[in-house]
Amino acid sequence: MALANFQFILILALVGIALPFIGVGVAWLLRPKKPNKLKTSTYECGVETYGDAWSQFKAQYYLFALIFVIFDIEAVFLFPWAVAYGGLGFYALLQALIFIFLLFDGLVYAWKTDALSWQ
Amino acid sequence: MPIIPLSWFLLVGAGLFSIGLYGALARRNAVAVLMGVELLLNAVNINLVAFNRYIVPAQVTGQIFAIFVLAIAAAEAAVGLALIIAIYRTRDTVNLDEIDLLKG
Amino acid sequence: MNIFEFIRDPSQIGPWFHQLLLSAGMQEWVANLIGDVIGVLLIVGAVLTSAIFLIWLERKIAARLQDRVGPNRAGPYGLLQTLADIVKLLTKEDVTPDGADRVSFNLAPALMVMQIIMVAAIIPISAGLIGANLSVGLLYFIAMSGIASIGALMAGWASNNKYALLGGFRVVAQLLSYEIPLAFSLLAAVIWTGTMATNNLAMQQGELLFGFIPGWNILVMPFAALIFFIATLAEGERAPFDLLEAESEIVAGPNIEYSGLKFAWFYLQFFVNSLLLACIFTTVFLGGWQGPFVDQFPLLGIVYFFVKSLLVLLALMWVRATYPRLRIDQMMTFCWKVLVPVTLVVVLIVAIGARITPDRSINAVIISGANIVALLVTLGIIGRSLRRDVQRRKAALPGRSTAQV
Amino acid sequence: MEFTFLHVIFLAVAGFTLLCGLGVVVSRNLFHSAIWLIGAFAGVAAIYWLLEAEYLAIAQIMIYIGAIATLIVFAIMLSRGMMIGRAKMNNFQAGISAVVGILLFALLAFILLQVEWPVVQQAVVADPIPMMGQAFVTTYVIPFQVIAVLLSVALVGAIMIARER
Repeated sequence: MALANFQFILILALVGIALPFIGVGVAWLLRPKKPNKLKTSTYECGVETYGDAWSQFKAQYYLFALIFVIFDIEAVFLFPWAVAYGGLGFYALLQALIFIFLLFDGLVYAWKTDALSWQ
Repeated sequence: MPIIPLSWFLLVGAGLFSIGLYGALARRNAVAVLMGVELLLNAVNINLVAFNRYIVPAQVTGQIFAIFVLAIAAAEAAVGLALIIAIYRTRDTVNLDEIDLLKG
Repeated sequence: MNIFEFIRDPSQIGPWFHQLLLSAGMQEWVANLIGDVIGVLLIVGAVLTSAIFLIWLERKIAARLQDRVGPNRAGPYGLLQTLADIVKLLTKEDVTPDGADRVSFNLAPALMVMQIIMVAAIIPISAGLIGANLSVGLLYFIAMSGIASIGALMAGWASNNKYALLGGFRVVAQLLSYEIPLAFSLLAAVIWTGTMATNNLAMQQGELLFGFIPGWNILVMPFAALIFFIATLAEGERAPFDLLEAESEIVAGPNIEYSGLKFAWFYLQFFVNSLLLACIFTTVFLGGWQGPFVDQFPLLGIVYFFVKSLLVLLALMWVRATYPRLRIDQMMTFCWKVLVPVTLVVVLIVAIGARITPDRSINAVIISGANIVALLVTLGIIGRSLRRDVQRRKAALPGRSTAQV
Repeated sequence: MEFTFLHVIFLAVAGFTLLCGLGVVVSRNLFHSAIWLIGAFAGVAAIYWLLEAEYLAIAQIMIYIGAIATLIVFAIMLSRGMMIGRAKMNNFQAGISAVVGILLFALLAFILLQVEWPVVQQAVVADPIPMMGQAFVTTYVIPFQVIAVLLSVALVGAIMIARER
């Protein structure tokens, strides 16, 4: 079953990634191609572009990604637990409560240190 | 029934491990080294899951181990990259052979 | 197999076709491969055609809501407008800006399209009529939205444009943040139904509570459904969460340097993504294809499913056409300080509530009540903190009227 | 041994994974390294799926591509200029590392082709996800809670380190 699904998803992924390129290929046959210096310059609201864009950005974005990663892993652990939950005893609920509580702790810490507010 | 021989999976794991090792040892940039380490962990996970599938197919032990490795890899990446960002902020470089503060 | 059987239960067509290929003397794997390829092509075709219809629908409805007419020149009611747009986009010059990173610049739109096509595989439009009923269904859906955020980040970086990069950062910060409440409200539904596979989720909701109330998850956990709906607005990048394309601030988001068909792919992803999110909402909370007489006539499931999904989509459009845009700090604060803690509370309510009595119907009533209480408490807390905020600002700005605060 | 269509799929997936892995370590542009890395992660996810570990494959995509790769890309962008190919991407021990890598692979390949693995000809369990969920809160409950502690400590530590002061 898993392998049958795998073949389907694999074909889907390949078609999904190929389709945009096919579309762009068709458009390449149809469209005009006359680039010039002004056309291919970087857009910056009509002013001359200064430097390239690959400059430094705020660490704030990184902090949000960081908290996200931790919660994402929590989800990976909790989803199988949720599926099995119907057949498990009270003990399972207790363990999951402790698990969620421990991670809630991390969120509270982030809140208290102002990592969650956008500066 | 498994059709593909077990050793094929193990060979892929070994290949990925060697590539990751090269990346972790040879690169100067700290982020690139971290990417090499992630490849190493992935290679190990392939072996765990392959052994699970071929030797104890009635259990899920190997998969559970692999999930734990996944979680630890994520924690490692999060802290490691935070360190790299902090070092970059103070030292303005992420090249490991220039970060030698402990050498004094 | 006769035609009436098909009409009664369209999901029979897959196995029937497989048998047909086998009886024609094909090998098992060739038959499987052909079946899969046809299935994939059907999904891709459905995605592309639905996009054409959706873009027209959205423009028309948004126009009506804002007291305009909307597209009305090409074809009756402007129905051919999207086709005209496609022709235009196909024949537009495709400009790659100087200094762009060509590999990632071309890969980014492909990833965006790949995401919606992959997600479309797990939508059950009728009993058993589904691309692949994965046992990991909902988690697969969450995992795929990660691909979209990588695509947006790639587009932003590759363009070598400051607005694009800033837009990319913003959209990724938004998508990542709102993925947490999204995932955890789904977790609440999984705890209650005990399965992640999308078709089984819809099937489970066919149970009747007390013998007559449909066991849809929105009735059992209205608050979780509301959280999922809000997260849907953000994941679909719709107003009031459409910060990434804040025209007045960062021009248009990560796809600013894209033109021609590559831009069209971003556009397509936006519209189809909304439909898919509405479909997931329908499947998880509104009982999917469940409805009266669906057991006798599975074909009715398709009708029910699309009616429900389009209603959800209409709600999404309504919100989009009505509300103004949030500021980025408001948006992030709302996610992390309101939605995430509240979602964890809802998960706990559902987990505990599912265990209180051995009778599922009574548990459902308890969970539902606790959900509504939690919703009211949350609204109360938000209201109080907003009032305090306004008062603090009033105190900080003496001599000004509240209108300016 | 019979050569089936599944073998072809496996070889394609394995080749893709190793190619992407090589791309990660030889690419001069750090952002391109990250893109190759995403490809390698996807390839490993496909290998898990070929091993009929559907859940793990999705967890791999969710955590590695959705979360870790995003973190890495963010970190690359936060450190200005470090992704543009500078003069040297490798350090002085690159040559030795390459030799070590090739030797290690040869050794591992030699060993694992010699060993007679005790393979069990049996189908996998029909429904592994509830089994995993159950194992988390019974057999592996201590690692489960330790992971929770580890994650919250990692969160606190990383916030402390990365915060701008």
